[in-house]
This record gives sequence, structure tokens and C-alpha cells, in this order.
Amino acid sequence: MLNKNQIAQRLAQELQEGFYVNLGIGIPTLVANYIPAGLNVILQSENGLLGMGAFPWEGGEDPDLINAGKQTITTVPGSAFFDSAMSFGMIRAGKVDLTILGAMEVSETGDIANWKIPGKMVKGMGGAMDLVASAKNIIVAMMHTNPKGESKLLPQCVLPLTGVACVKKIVTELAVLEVTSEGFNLLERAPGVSVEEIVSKTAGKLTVNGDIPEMMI
Amino acid sequence: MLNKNQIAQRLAQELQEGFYVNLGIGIPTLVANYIPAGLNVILQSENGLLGMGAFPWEGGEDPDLINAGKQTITTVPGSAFFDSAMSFGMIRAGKVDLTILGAMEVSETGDIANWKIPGKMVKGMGGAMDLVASAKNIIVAMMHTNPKGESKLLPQCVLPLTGVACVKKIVTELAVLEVTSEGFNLLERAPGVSVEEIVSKTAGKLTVNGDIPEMMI
Amino acid sequence: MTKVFKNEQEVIDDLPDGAVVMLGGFGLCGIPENCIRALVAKGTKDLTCISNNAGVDDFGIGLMLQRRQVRKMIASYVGENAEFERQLLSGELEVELIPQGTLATRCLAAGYGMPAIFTPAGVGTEVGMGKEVRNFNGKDYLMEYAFEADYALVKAWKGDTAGNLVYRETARNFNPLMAMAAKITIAEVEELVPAGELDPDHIHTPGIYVHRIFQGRDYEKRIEQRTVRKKESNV
Amino acid sequence: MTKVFKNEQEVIDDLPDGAVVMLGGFGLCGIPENCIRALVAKGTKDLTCISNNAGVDDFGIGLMLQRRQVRKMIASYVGENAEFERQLLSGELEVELIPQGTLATRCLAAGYGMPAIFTPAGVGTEVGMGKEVRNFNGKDYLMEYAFEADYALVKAWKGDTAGNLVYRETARNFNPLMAMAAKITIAEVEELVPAGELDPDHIHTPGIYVHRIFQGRDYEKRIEQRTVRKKESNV
Repeated sequence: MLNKNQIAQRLAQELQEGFYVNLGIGIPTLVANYIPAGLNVILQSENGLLGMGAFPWEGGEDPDLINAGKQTITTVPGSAFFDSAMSFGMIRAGKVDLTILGAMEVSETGDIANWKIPGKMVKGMGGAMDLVASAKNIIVAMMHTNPKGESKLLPQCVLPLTGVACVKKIVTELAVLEVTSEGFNLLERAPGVSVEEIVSKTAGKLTVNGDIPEMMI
Repeated sequence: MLNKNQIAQRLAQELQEGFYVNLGIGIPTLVANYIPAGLNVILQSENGLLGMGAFPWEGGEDPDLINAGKQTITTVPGSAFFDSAMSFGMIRAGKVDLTILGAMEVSETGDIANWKIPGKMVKGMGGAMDLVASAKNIIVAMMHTNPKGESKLLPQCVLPLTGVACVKKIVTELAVLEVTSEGFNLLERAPGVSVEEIVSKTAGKLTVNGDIPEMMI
Repeated sequence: MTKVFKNEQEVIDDLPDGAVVMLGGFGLCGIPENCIRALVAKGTKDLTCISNNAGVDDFGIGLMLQRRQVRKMIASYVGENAEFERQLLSGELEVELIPQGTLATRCLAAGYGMPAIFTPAGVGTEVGMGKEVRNFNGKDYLMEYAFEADYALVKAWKGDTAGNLVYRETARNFNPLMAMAAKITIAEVEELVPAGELDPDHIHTPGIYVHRIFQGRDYEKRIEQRTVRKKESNV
Repeated sequence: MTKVFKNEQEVIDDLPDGAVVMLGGFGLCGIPENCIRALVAKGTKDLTCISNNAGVDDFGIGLMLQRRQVRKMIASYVGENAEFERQLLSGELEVELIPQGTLATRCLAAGYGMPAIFTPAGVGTEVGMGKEVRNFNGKDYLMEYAFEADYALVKAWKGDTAGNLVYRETARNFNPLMAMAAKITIAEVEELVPAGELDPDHIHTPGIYVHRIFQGRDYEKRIEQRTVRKKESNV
């Protein structure tokens, strides 16, 4: 079973040379720490920046320079600032190669719910609906089950949707799965995790074809 | 009867403090020469400039700096460059206060034709269709009649239209007219020109109310 | 006729109760601090605010919420403050949540004279309910309308007396879009310079979109999430 | 993986016959001289060119017309050259004329992932014939579609190795719009600098939109209408 940093490490394996990537709040943000040395990956922050860098050194914070999670950040050489319309324009036009974001639920048809829990204070969808509706490659990073132990990979989402049929892949503490026309398909298991455990914790339709390799972390 | 420079001079009287103005090719371009001293008028060139200045001094031409007529120009302090989408965006949004352009024909309902003569090589509408469809205040500068002596102020345009019901005012070598729900309405006559001459050279419906003053040039 | 105003009081003085007001900024980054301060002091009320966020309890739009000046909030992400939540739950405050890209593009549409735009954001979700859906090339899009706002309050880094604006880093965000989108645009800047001092190739908001401009003062520029790397003591 | 290419030959080498190609520039101002030179040398043909203008007889797209490389021209204003007129009248060349603002906004729509936009330009004229008309707030608009182009050839003043572009004066025009609008965007620049040398606040085209970049050479920058004021001899 992976911890959050290991999930981020596994997600980082999805990065390819030259990719423009948008990382959501939470585990996805940690992916930035595991970009392989020498791999040229450019991070997009939807509040108006391409070429996001690390957090600033103490004392180097600039209030004009934040990411979409409102955290102080830095830039890398070759960065560019732009307004929010251009930012979502490039997302909508499919120029961002990969979006990684968290979710409360994912359905076997790739629907995602991650913005609203009925009865709780609704904070809003921010840029999530734009990202999931537009990005060509969407990977969800989340825990396989909720705190009650219930599966978050469902036949269909119970919570209000953020986007429909958009998730391509899911990385959890237990497994890597892709979404196919047949539902979830198990690709990898976390070290020490059995296929049986993954099957038991996946409520949506799940196909398991042949031997399932362990993730390389 | 006015010459072209006098038409431009009369048009310049339509300018008001703080106006953003787009001047078309031909007589409208000459209006820039008659902006009253002290009046703050900003010229927009739809190829991407606010704050167009005079032609450059000989030797000072910059190939990167042209107006929509492709002439070398200069800028005034406070100018700004932008792309063609923003340029027509500000036109479409009604931010340009006044557009002055030439025409082949204007109808009594304010239709304008100025881009195409059937049977002749068609060069295109350039930005004219955008301007006439979008600008809130459109004044046409043209000769009252064509070279054959036929009126260019018609019940309806014969030539293919550039825009519908958009012209507010017309300044010719003979007269200033406005377009109302009653057709053309005569506002001013050129020095020495009689109302009868204007009536005889205006084919569209024309109202003449009371004494018609001479233009102040 | 000058666009230059003396201060924040003068510039918002005619902004009436009940107005629809856009406020630039993302979180607390690039918000019109001076204009908000003046609106709070004046007590202008029943406002409909269009802004990506609603500030925190004691800063930004949060200050206006504390004075109950906001009737309706149109935003993409809210609730960083307790007073907001209280007013929302008690029904004092109306809230309309809009996807962030839709919010931005509806501003752009207004500034570019386009009455409506198409976006896939929200298709198949409750955001799309009751809206026109249209398929282009096999993909569904929602038709969303351009905003109609009375005032835009934006914050730029530098501005000139012709109304041209330049923003700094991610403090740009919604500011240039809202600057284009309202009937009356009010810009506050950290540094106001004479026309001609800004490079015309690097104006973000051309002056044609800006009706009033003034030099702000006492910028706090509060940081919402201070995140830093600790310097290693042995470096 | 670098975006930096050696020269104009290398950068257009895979551009196939029959491609839909956008070319930046207004008149002869800000046109991709080097890319045009390479296309002429290579003889790529049956091209659909989307460009505001079509050059003059011996410069710009006019050079490609002379070699009969253009099958269809999509523009707002043409006919500054005799060969264009000859090919048009003889039926060798297909021409589609589009209002300039519509041309620009259809590029923007492609770059911003919006399948269609609404504009009043052309309503009630032959441009509107056969197109969907829609009324918003009492005014009619045409629905116009985003362009779909294979390549965009744009010219910038400066660029960096990350693909970021900066334009100069009115040579900007359609270049940033077309840079966003095509599947593959090729940028030629007068000066190519290492990533990090351009001010990130003043990038006109972020590198995400640019796939290939190279430093052009031998820019002629021909002036179409040289207009000057004569210096008074007594000054």
C-alpha cells in the first residue's frame, strides 16, 4: 500500500518529455517533487502561469506570485504569465498534455465527482470542471476507499458530477487502473497488495487480465 | 461645394473630447489633419494600435509600424499595440466612439455598400463589415454623386451590402445629412450650395425641415 | 477630460447601491484593495459581486461581507471565510458558482462584444442544467452568456494617464478580463506614470477599456498560503 | 526534445502538399518571410492559405502564387497583385473572403478551444448567406466556426528556446492568434534567445502554443505604402 508521496512518485511515471502538465491540489501537487531529472516537463497553473517552479526559499515569497492553490511559488526560466481566459483557453484547446487531479468518486465510465457533497458547505468547482471537460488526458489521484472503507471506484457516481466520461486512468494507494469501454481495468498493484484486495475494494466493474505486475516505485 | 480636405474639416467637427476614433481609408484618413488643437482624440487603427500619430518624417519609416491602409505611421505618447482579435473585440464591444468611413452607396434606412462591384475584381471587405456592424456611431464620408452624376444616397442600395441600418450621418461635398426613421434628413449645406441642388442629387427620401444652415468650415 | 482620479473615495463615489460589480484578483492576489476599502467605508450595499473568490474573513471581499454589502456573489470558489458561510446558510447571501474558465471567458466575451460563448465545462453536471447544449464535432458544449456588469474594479501594477495597464506575475489573473467587461472600469495601480512611459508593446489592458484610474496606497498584498522551503542551516 | 530548428528548410520540410496553412501578417508587415521563402524553394503545392492578405506580386504570399502553390486563399483583403487577379478570374485559384474581425476571432476561437463564436459582422450581407443567424438582446449575430488549420507560420520579433514569443509594434496583428490556432505552429524570429531571457510578464505567445522555432535571416521587411512627411528645409 502506497503513502501519498509514493502515489505521487507513481504518477510521475506518467510524465513524458516536453509535456505541459496541470497538477491539482493535494496529492497531484506532490508530483512536482518527483519529476525525473533531465525530463523537461512544464507545469501550468490555471491562475495564469506556465513554468511553475518550486516553493520559494524562506523570505523569498512574492505575494504576486501564487499557484492555483494560492500557495507562494517561484518560476523556472522560460516561464510566461497570462490572464485567466488564455489559461483556460489553452486548457480547452487541448494544449495541456496531462491533468492530474483528486476525486471523491470515479465511475466505471470515467465520470468524476470532486466538488460537492450535498448537505455540506459547497465551496465551488474552481477550475476543475473546465479541466475535466477539456484536458485530453486526465489521471485521477485518490485513495481507493473513503474513510468509512467504501469504494470510491463506483458503477456510477453518487455525488454531483464534475465531469462526464473524462477520466482515463486512476492511481490509488492500492492500484493503477485505466478506464475502458469495459469499465475499470487493473494495470498494476501496489507492492504487497493482492489482486483480491483490489477487487474487493472496487465497487465498479473491474476487469483483471492475466498477471498484474507490481508497480515500480 | 467642398473639396476633400474641406469634407475632412467638417468631419473633424464631429470629434469630441476623449473620443476613440477609427478612420477609414481615403477622405476619413484626412480627418486626422484637422483634429482641433487641445482636443484629446485617440485614433484606433484596426491592425492593432491605439494612439496612431502622424506620418513619419522622411527616413523615419518603420516597416513594423503601419496603419490599416498599410501606410507607415508613428505613435503618440500613451499608445498601445495589440493583436487583431482584441482590436476587433474593442470595436465589437462598442468601445470605439466613432467610425468614419467611405461608401459607394448609402440607403435612406442607413444601409451601406462599399466593398464590391459586381463584375469587377473583388478585393474584399477588410475590416469594413466588422466596423459597420459594431461601431455605435458611424459617419460616412463620400461624394454625393458618382462620376456619372448619379446619386449615391438611394432609397435602397443597388450594390452588395456591407452593413444594414448602421449609418448615422453622411458628410458629402454638398451637405451633412442624418439618417432617421423618415429617411435622410438635411442638416447643413455646403457654402454656396442650394437646398434645391441637394434635393435634386438625393435619390432616397429626404426631409428638409426649416432653414438649412451653411456648414461652418 | 482626464481619466485620472484623486483617490479611492472619489473613484467609487457614484457607484450606486444595487450595482453589478466585477472585482479582479485570484484569492487575495491582485485584488483592488483600495477600492474595496472605499466601498466598505462608504457602505455601498445590495451589490452583486462577480469575482473568482470572495476573500477571507478580514480581507478582500470578506470585508464587504462583514458589512453585509453583498447581496449576491458570483464566483468559482468561495468559503475561505466563516462569515460567508454563515450568510449563505442563513439565506442572507445568494451565491452562484461558475466554473473558473467559464467565469473568465464570459468576461472575455463581454470585452470582445461576443454575446455568448461555447464551453464544454459543466456539460452533464448540474452546472449545465437548463442551459442550451450544442454538439460540435461530436463533443457537447454549453452556451454561456457574456456578463453584463456596471463596474469593474481592477488592480494593476503600473498604469498611465491614458488608462493603459500593466500587471505583474499572477496578479494579472482576471484583472485584464474584467477591465474589458464592464460599462465603467476603474483601475487602481501601484504606480501611475505619465502617458508615454509604458512600452506600447507591453500594455496588457489598452486605455480604451479604462474609464478611471488612480494611484493606490498602503497595499497590504496579503499572502493566503505562505509556503516556503526552509534554508538548510549548513548551506 | 527541443523546439529549436536549424533553419526554414528544416522547419517546413514535413509540411505536405494540400495542407491548410495559416500565415501571420497584415499586408507585408509581420509576415513569415523565411518560411515563405522555404515553401517557394521546396515547391509545396495545393495549399489552402489562411492569411489576412495575399502579398504583392513579388513578395509574401505573392511569391507562392507565382509558383501556383496556392489552391485556395482565405483572406479579408486581396488583389494587391496582378497574378492573384489572373488566377482568380481564370478559376485556377479559389478565394474565400471573410471580414477581418471574423478572421481574427475564428483564429482566437481555435486557440481558446471554442468551436464557434458570434459576430454581427456580415449580418444582412452576402457573407451571412446560409449561415446561422441568432438574436441576442435585439441584435442579430452570425455564428462563425473556429478555423481548423494544420500549420501556422508566424513571425515574431523575439523568441526563446521554450517557444515564447514577443512581437513588435503592428507586426503583431494576426501572428499571436494564428500561433494559437493550428495543430503545428512554426515561429520564425528575428532574435532567438535562451529560455529565461524574455520577461515572463511580457510574453505575447506562451511557448505551449509553439511547436517549432528558428532564427530567421535576411529580413527584407518590405514597406507597402511608404508615407512620410517631408522635412521642411527651413527647420
